[in-house]
This record gives sequence, structure tokens and C-alpha cells, in this order.
Amino acid sequence: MGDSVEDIKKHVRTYVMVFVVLLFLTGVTVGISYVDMGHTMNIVLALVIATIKASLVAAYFMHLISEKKLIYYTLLIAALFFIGLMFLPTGQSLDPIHL
Amino acid sequence: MLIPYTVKPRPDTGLINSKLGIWLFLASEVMLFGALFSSYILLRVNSVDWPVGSTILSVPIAAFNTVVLISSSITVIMAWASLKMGNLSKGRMYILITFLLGLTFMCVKAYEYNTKFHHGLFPSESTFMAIYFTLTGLHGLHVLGGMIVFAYFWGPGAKMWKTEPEHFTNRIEIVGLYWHFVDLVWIFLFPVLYLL
Amino acid sequence: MDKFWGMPDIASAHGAEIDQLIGYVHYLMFALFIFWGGFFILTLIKFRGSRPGPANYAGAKGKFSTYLEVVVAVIEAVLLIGFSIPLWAKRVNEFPTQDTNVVRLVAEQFAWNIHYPGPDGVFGKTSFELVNNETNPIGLDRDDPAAADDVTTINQLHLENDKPVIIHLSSKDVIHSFGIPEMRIKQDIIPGMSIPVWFTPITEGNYEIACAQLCGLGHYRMKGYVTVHDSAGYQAWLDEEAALLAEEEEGDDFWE
Amino acid sequence: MSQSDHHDEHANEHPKLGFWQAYVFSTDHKVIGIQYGLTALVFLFFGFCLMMLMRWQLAYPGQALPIFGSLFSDATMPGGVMLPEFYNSLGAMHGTIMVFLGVVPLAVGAFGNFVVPLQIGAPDMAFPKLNMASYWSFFAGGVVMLYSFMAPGGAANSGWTSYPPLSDIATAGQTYWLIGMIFLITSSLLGSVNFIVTIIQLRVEGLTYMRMPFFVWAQLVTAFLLLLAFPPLEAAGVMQLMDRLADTSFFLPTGLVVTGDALQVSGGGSPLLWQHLFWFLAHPEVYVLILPAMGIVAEIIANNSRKPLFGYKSAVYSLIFLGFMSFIVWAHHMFLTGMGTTISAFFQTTTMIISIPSVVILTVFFISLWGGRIRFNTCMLFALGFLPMFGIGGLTGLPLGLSAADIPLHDTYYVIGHFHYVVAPGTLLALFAGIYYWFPKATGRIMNEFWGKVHFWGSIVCMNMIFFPMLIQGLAGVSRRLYDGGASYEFAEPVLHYNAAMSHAAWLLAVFQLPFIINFFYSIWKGKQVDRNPWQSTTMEWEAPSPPPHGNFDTPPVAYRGPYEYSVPGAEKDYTPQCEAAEV
Amino acid sequence: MKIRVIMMGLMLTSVVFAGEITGVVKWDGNAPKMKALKMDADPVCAAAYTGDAARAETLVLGEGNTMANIFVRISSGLADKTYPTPSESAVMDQKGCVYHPHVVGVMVDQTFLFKNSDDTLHNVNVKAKENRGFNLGMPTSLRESEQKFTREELMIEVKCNVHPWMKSFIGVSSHPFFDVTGEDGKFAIKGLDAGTYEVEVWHEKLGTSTQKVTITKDESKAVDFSFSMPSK
Repeated sequence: MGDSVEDIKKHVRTYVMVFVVLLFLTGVTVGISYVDMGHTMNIVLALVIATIKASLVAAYFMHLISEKKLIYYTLLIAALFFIGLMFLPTGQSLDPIHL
Repeated sequence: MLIPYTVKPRPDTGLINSKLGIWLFLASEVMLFGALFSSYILLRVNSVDWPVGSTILSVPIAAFNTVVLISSSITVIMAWASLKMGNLSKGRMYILITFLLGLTFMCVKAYEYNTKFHHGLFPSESTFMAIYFTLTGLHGLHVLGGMIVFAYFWGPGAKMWKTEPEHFTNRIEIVGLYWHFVDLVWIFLFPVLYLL
Repeated sequence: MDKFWGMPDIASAHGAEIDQLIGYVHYLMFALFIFWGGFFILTLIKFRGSRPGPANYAGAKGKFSTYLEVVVAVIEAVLLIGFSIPLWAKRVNEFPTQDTNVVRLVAEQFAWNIHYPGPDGVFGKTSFELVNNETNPIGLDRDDPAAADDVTTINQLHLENDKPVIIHLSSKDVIHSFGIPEMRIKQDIIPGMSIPVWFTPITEGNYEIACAQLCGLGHYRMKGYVTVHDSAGYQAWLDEEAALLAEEEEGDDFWE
Repeated sequence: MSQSDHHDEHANEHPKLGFWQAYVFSTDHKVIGIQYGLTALVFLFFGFCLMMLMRWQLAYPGQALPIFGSLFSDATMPGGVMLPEFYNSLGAMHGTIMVFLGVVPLAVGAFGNFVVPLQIGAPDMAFPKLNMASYWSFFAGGVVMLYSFMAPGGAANSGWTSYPPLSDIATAGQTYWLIGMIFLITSSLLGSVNFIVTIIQLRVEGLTYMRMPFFVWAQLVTAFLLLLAFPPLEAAGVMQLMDRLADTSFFLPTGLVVTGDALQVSGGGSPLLWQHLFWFLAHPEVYVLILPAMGIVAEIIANNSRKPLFGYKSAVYSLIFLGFMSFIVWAHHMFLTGMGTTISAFFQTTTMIISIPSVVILTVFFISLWGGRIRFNTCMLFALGFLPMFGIGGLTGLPLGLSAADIPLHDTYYVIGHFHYVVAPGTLLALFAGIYYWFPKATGRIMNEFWGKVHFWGSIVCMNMIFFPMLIQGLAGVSRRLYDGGASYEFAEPVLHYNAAMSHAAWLLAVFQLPFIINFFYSIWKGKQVDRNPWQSTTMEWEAPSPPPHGNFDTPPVAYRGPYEYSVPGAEKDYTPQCEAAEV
Repeated sequence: MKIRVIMMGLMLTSVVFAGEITGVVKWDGNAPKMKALKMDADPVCAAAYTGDAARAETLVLGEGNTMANIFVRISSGLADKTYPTPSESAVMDQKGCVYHPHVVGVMVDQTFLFKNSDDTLHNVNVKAKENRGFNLGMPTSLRESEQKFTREELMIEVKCNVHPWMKSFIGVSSHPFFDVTGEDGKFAIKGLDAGTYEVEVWHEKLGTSTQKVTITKDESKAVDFSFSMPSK
């Protein structure tokens, strides 16, 4: 990431664009939540949009797109455990003792 | 005694201490909210009937709050950009706006809670209400924490600019990272609680 | 090899297999401990500080430690894949389907309520709203025709020898754990869930149910009594209970 | 920029600090380390006292405790006889205090804080003020935990695991427990961020990752465990607080009937959710207890065998792997919660896999002794004692990790014996070793060797007398957490007689701590003075003066080689310090 | 001096000669048979009953269907003042895995003694709502425990978790004008001043019923109550 005043100004333009996209996506989420596309489809779509929004925030606002490797590793570990924590407990309730 | 790499990045890692620190903290926050989301999934999968959020909660209010938080994300990054370009007064203005947006978010939240209580909807009502209040409550506490920090950097904390402008700019960047994360959590909370 | 050191006598059909596994694991543990311990003591004596000469910078040579680690890993894999996983699968998946006794057990602080389906073999409905600790601890709905002949006891589990029994475990309040050491059976009872366990008693006699999960101040004496009868004795006991039940029917049920 | 460049000139100027700033609200990592250490030792002793009370009840169920019995209130021990609730409180608080207020603060808070910056040549921790906040948050948590004994109904009494629904419907002490835990979690989060940043960012020039002492590696991995494993417990704690204070039912399923009355809650919760979140923390927590101990043992063994650690790299990789795997084995604590084949097979497999790196590390330590010139001083005795004791602890974990073998052993004294072998004679011996080893660095004086050896032999013998019979009782099927130690049960009869002997050993163990306590305080003021490197060690902490001043080193050191260059062939002396310039 | 003597005289008269309400509580209709309690859950309990099994005490009748375990008290009409707390303690014993007595009255702040005469663990789970509820384990090592109730509460349910059939009730009254009937169904409330009172009788399943009684000075009046099987 450049540090000169010019670079920063360029960044600011990116930020504003990302901001507009985020506003747009918020509108889309709300909009499609009123359209019934089947329960599962609605959930999947809403989560996909949320993930896109979150990625935008992380990548541009939080500068993750040009971050150092060390930070990637840290987040990668957290993400792995996060996934484990997310699904293993549910796994148990889906795999009970079968009579 | 001086702690190295508080302002200049360490050559081999390319990072300053506080930046690594905040990312580690955010990693732990990922696990905190991850645990709560995991609880949400488990409770929902095992539930007999789970209400659709929009039938109980107000989507327009939450959508408004989403916009407020996203806007505050852009203002905090503008604050950092302004400071980076050496403009303290503009930076402070953006910090103030961020703070006020945070305040707006909290006021709307308070209004929302209040309506729920008036309708007799307390956390004890159902597992859905319980997880709604716990998740949004914890998120609200994070917003509050961020607001306190912004208030500090807008007021007494800004004195640092005179002696160590670069350090001050870094601090705004760090708190900005935290603030974006709080925003990011809300981006997930909004559909998960209100829409699905 | 039947049972491992100091364990209670085995009274169930699958007990020997479990003890066999425990035995094998312990032999591995002993072997490793004795091997390591021997090496340790030898090293301490051989390389004590008072011996002449300097320490050896390079230290031990060879791949011996790697081989040891591989051997341990292989033995563990055998125990895991060859014994533990199949044994577990047998416990939780392969429930006997025919010629079994089925019992419900409802744990509470600090007693075991046992529910037999009676001669019709069908459990009557239960509801937590009907629970009355004095007279109807499991909330049995006596209006349900299937419930009429159901027998309930507190802390008294009667089993039939040489016949598999399936016990459905549930809890009224907190987590308990149903354990009969001699039967090599133990299962946590999670409120909100009904978890089945099964085993086949093979020795007549009296045993104890022990609660293994802290459930409050009376946890230490949350004890149940198990009686394993022969077939005739079991039938006699069932008849006796049925007679008692008939006598009770005469009472006025308003007070329940 | 220009500002910061000037700082080096007055880097070693320190205005004289007042008493409060120097000793109480200090930001100096060494003072904080010592604060952690002393507080943790007090808590360890307190937790030990709780255990000794329990052991009286187990040895002599229902008999009045002589002398001390009259000190207790009627709500706990009327007439000196313990009530079951109080026994349960003691059990829960013994576990909580020993783990969260004793061993972890000592292993991580004290040794980590004191030693890590010195070993990496740093002037202090990366965030000194956070460091102070971390200590005081820990302290507040401790105070809340202690205060909970005054709560109506006594302290938390649902076990250190606090399984709901029992803990949801328990007395007020449980609320204090949760609040205390939130303080402790905050403390360890602040601490772990600080440790990781310090180790990664403040290593001196030349100290590459593979030149870091094993202890620093252990602390780094530990800090990651604390960082990522604690938040789920915090989430669980918040949910349990909601259950208790806001009548939610996260952990309460529908249709509960407590003592004959239907519970008035919405229901729909899951008791297993708590167990998952709790063990997601508590299994890595086990490694939080062990890894620093392993680090200490590695330092001391290398130093006192006067040779490099055998297989340093494989040990480091094992450490990292161990840390990683510890996150995905947690449900082996929950085999008997109604688990099907697939999930139980998954967790059994990960459990067996995680035993391999432990074996590797232990083997590294054993083989490191081969070819050395072993000095049997007190700290080395403790470190050597750790090896077989941790060996027993680790091995007894095997049958518990195999779900089928776990059926009869689950929740019996076998489990208690297993983890106490890991933590008490295992970790605690290593921590004592650390105290004897680094005492000269903190005070400039050395502890008495003779009394140290008395302490060691007394402790290791007594500990085995306490914990080995537990394994036997467990095999006989005696459940844990029984107020009368199993006297109600006939099947427990053959092994009950051990209880008295175990209790006597526990009290004797207390007696053998006296030489340590006296030795410790005597040596602070009257111990033999020593120079800055009494053990002739290679790692960097010994380059600093003893005790090190604020800012630690006279001049920032530079690392030229690995951490354990002992008995280098051709060198003049049998140790070559890490920061001794190469003779080129 | 003189005044004190007169005062004491007055107090004595008020105790000895003050008004009294007595009566009998009876059961109307057929007496249902109570269930036998199955005590084989705890051999210690079972051993206490060699002949007849203990029966549930929901309804205990005497000769002529008089009702025991009825809590009787003055529910209104008393002057608004505080009454001295008796120095002797109210007692509830746990014997043969049954509470003796089944219903006890106690005044606010009066000591209440829980006894355990059995060789087994009992736990007194006092499910108070106004007062501080507690759950006191009474292992064989704890034979007696003194407790106090600090607020009026009618009635507090007491249970034993170890023996699910055990149940009893405690009535905590702010005044001393209460009684519990024995098997003869009789009660007597003494020491009342002249006035109109409401007498309330309470049964654990059948609830309460009241009657108004007016007594003049030194008068003793009888008032009878009856309960019957409610329609289901």
C-alpha cells in the first residue's frame, strides 16, 4: 500500500466505491428476503450476500487484500477452528445412537 | 526504555506491534462470535419450530442500522486517510461523525429493545429471542466500546498528534480495524437474525 | 483374559470384550513405561555428572526413537481400528431387535424411576405436566389404555438373565449418568434426550446402579438396585407387581 | 520518526518510581511476572487447602474435623462435619482455582512474563499497560471467586465443568463463578495477545524462530491456544449468565421437572451445547497447563545435562502440531453423551493422533539425557521427576481416549488420577523446577539445595501415594465427586481402604511444602548471592543482571546461534551463550 | 412499681381469660384409600415399616372422619401490632422417611428445628418464595439443623429429593393465632381479644375456606368446618 498523498486519494475513491456496493447489496438482501424462493434458497442467498459484503469490508476497509503473510496465517488458523467449532457440535446432534 | 516497532514496522514481519495485536484480538473475536453462531446453528437445527425473524423483528429498522454502520465504516477510514494526509481537523471531524453514527446505532437499538419489551418480548420468551438479545446485546457492547475509544481519540487522545502524529494515525487505523470488524459482525447478524 | 486388574466381576455378555481392550491398552502402557523407565534410570546412572569426561555434543545417534514412535503409533491404530471403533459400533448401532426386554429409566435428583411396559409390551404415554413426585414420578398418563398395565418402581431395576435388555434413558432435571460397573455399562443421561443402551446380563444376582455424573448434593447416594432373576423369577416378580397394581386401582385417583 | 530515533539515547534513564508504580501498578514485565507468581502460589496453596478438607471427608466420612472444624460456619460444616453441598463447592472451587487461578497464572502469567522477554532479549513486553491490565483482571477474577464463598448457598457447587442444567438451577455462587471466569478470560486474552506480539515482534537481531529457546516456543503455542480457545467459553459463560439472570433457556430443554415442579422456562435449549463450548476451551486448556511445563523442563534438562536438546526441531514441530490438534479432540470428554459411530470415530482418531507428538516430545527429553553430564541439582531433580510422572499421566489417557474402553472408566477416579498425574506431579513439578531455576535471576540469590531436595523427594513420593490409588479405585468403578468417597456402594468396598492412606499422603504433602515456603522466603533475603549466570547457561536471560533492571539489558543483545550450545567440541568452556559473538 | 404490677396483672388476664375459637374439621363423604408408599427405593426406609406400609398423607382421617393436618389461622380481624416470638422452637422430624408432622405452623423469626432420625441422607428442600428458600442436605452426621423464617408465608412446601414421596408443609405466620389439627380434627386458637375474626382453614389439595366469627371478651366460640371430595 502506497503512503503518498496521491496514493491515499486513490484509495479513498476505492473506499467510496466499496461503500456504494455495500449499500446496494444491503438493499438486495432486504429485497430478496421478501421474495419466496424456498426456505433453503433464501438462507443460502442471504448468507452468500452477507459473505460477499463481509469480504468487501475485510478486503478493502481492513486492507486485508494487501496485508502481511503473518496476519493471513493467524486468520487462517482462526478460520479453521471456527469451522470446526461451527459444524462438529451440530455433527453430534445429527449422528445420535441409532436404535 | 523504549519498546521497538511501535511506530516503524519490524523489517522481517513488516508489521507494527499494535497491528499484529489487533489482528490477534480480532481472531479471538472471530472465535467468540463463531461460538455464538455455532450455538445458533445447533439450537436451530434441534428446534421444533424456529420463527422467521422478520415476523417478530423489524426489518426496516435493522436495514437502517446496517446502513448506519456501513457509513460509519467509511467515515472511520476517511478519518484515517485524512490523518495520513496530515489533516488533523478533518480527521477529527470524521472521528466525531463515526462516533455520532455509533450513537445513532445505539439509539435505534435502544428503541428497538424498548418496543420488544413493551410487547412483552423478553429473552425468556423463546430460544430465538434469547439468542437475538444475546447476540445483538454483545454486539452492542462492542459498538459501545468502540464509541468510548473514538470519544477518547477525538478529545484528550488527539493531543498525541502534536508529538507523534504517525503514532496517532496508526492508532486510528487500529481502532478502525476493530470498528470494521464490528461492522462485519453486524453484516452477518442482520440476515441471520432478521431475515432468515 | 477376562477382566483387568481390580475391576469388578463381569456380569454382562459384552463385558469381557471391553475388559480385553482395557487390558491390551494397559499392557501397552506398562511396556512403554517399563521400557522408558529402564532407559531413564540407565541413562541417569551412566551419564551422571560425577563420571569422568565431558558431555557428548552430538548425543544419541540413530533412528531408534523414530522406530519407537512408529511402533507406538501402529499399536494405537490397531487398538483403535481393530477394537475400539467396532466395539463402539456394536454398542451404539447394533441393538438387538428380537427377544428383548425393553425398559424406560427416568432419572431425577436423586432417584432412578424405572418404567416397565407391563404385559402388553407397550409403554403408556407420559407427560411432564402430570408429574407428581409422591404418586406419579414419571408423569404416566393413566388415561392412556397402554398405560393401564405399566409398572413403575423407584430405584429397583429387575432384569432377566441371559436376555438382552434395552434401556431408554431420560432425565427429568439435570444430567445424570447411568452406570452399573459389573455390567460394564455407563451412559450419560442428557435432559431433553432419550438415549438407549443395551446389554445382556449373564449372572444372576444383585448389583448397584451408580450415578457417575455430579447431579447435586445427593449425587453420592443416588444409588439404584439391580436384581437379575432367572426367567421364572423375573416372571414371578412381574406378576407380583401386576397384583400390586390391581390393588392400587381400587384407590381413588383424585389424589394423584 | 524523528521523535522515535532520539529515544535510544535516553533508553536507560529511569525516573525513580513511587512504591505504587514500582510494585503494585507496575508495567514492568518482571514485576508483573512476580506478582502473578506470588498470587498464583497463594491460590495454589488455597486450592490445596480445599483439597485437604475434602480428603478429610473422604477418609473419615461424616466425622467432625478436629481443631479446624470449629472455624467453619453452620452452613458449611455444622459441628465440624462437612455438608454435601459444601463438599461439592470445595470440589468445584478446587478445580477452578487450581486450573485457572493457580497453574495457568503461574505457568503462563509468571514464567511467561518474567522469562520470555528476557529470553528473546526484549526490553519488556510489547504492550506493558495491557500486561498490567491483564494481571489486575486476573486478580479481580480471583477476588470474585474467593468472595463467592460468602454467597448465599456457598460457592459454585456444580463441578469445575459447570454442566447445565445443574449449574443453571444452582445457588448464587454459580453466578459469581461465571463473572469471575469472565474476568479471567479477559485477563488471558489480553495476556495472550501480548505474548504473541512480544515473541514475534520483539525478538532481538539474529534470534530466528529456530533459534528460540524451547520455552519461548512453548509459550508462543500456549498463547495461541489461550487466544483462540477461551472465547467460546466466554460465549458459553455469557449464555449461562443469561440463563441464570434473564431466564433464557440456552441450556435447558423443554419439559424439565425439578423436584416435582415443572420448570417455568421457554425450553428448547441444549445441555450438550455447553459441553461442546466448554470442552472446546478445556481441552486446549490441558495443553496450556502442560506446554509451559514442557518448556521449563527442556530448558533445565539441556542446561543440566550440559548438552544440546536432542531433536530440537522435531520437538518444536510436535509442539505446533500438538497445539493445532488440541482444538479438534475436545469431544473425547463427551463419548458417553449419546454419540454415534462416525463422530466418536472422528474424535477417537484425532485423540490417538495427538498422543504421537506427546510421545515425540517426551522421547526427545529422555534421549536428550543420553551422553550428557547430568548435574543432579534441585531444579534438575524436579525436571527429571516430571518425565515419568507426565509419562504416567499421558499413558493413562490412552484408555480414556478409546471410546469403548472409556465406558467403564468414564467419570471414575481413573479420570481424576489421569489428569492429576498430568497436572500435579507433572506440571507442578516442572513449575517448581522453574522456580528453583529462575529464582537467582529474579532475586540475585540462590535457594538452598538441601531443603530443595527434601522438598522434591517428599513431594514426589506423596503425590504418587495420593494419585496412584485413584487409578485403582477408578478401575474398580468408583465414581468421582462422591461426598462419601463411595462408601454407599458395595462394589466400591474392596478399594475404599485406600482413601485414608491417600488423605494421609495429602496432608504429608502439605508438610513437605513447608521447607519450600521457608526456603523461598529465607532465600529472598538471606540466600547465597550469585553472579548473573549461576547455572552457566546459554540462553539470553542470563546475560542480564540479576535482578534485571527496568529495560533488562545493559545493551541490546544479539543472537549468534541456537539456544542450547553446550559442550561444543573445541570450545573453551562447556557452554557457548547465544549472544556471545562468534570468533571469526 | 404499682403500675408494673397492674400491667402484669392485665397481661396475665389477657392470656388466661381472653377469648378463644375452637372447632373441628371433618371430611364429608366416603373416605378414599390412600396409596401405600413404595419405600424399597431406600432399604433404610423400607426397614422402618415391618407391618403396614406408610401411606401418602394427603388425607389423614381420624375416627368419625375428622381431618388431620389442617392448618387453621386467623386471616383477618387482628389488631395491627407485633406479637412476641415464642422462645421454644417448632420441630419437624424426618423419621421412617416421612415428615413428622406433615403440616407445621411457626411464627416469623421463631426457630424451626429440622431433625433427621433416619440412618440415611435426607435433604430438606424448602421451596419458599417469600422467604429465602434453601436446600439443606442432612446426612446421618447432621441430626438437627435450626432455621428461621423471616417473612410471613402460607404455606411453604418442603420436599426431599432423595425420597421423592416425602412432602410436608410449613405455615409461617406473623401472629401466634394459628393451629394445626390432629387426627381428632380439633383446633383451638386462644388468647384473642373481643372482635370479629375471619378463620381460615387450609388443606394441601382442597385449598382454603373461611368463616367469620365474632367473640366478646373472655368468650369461647366453636366453629366447625368440613371438606369434601371436589368434583373432578
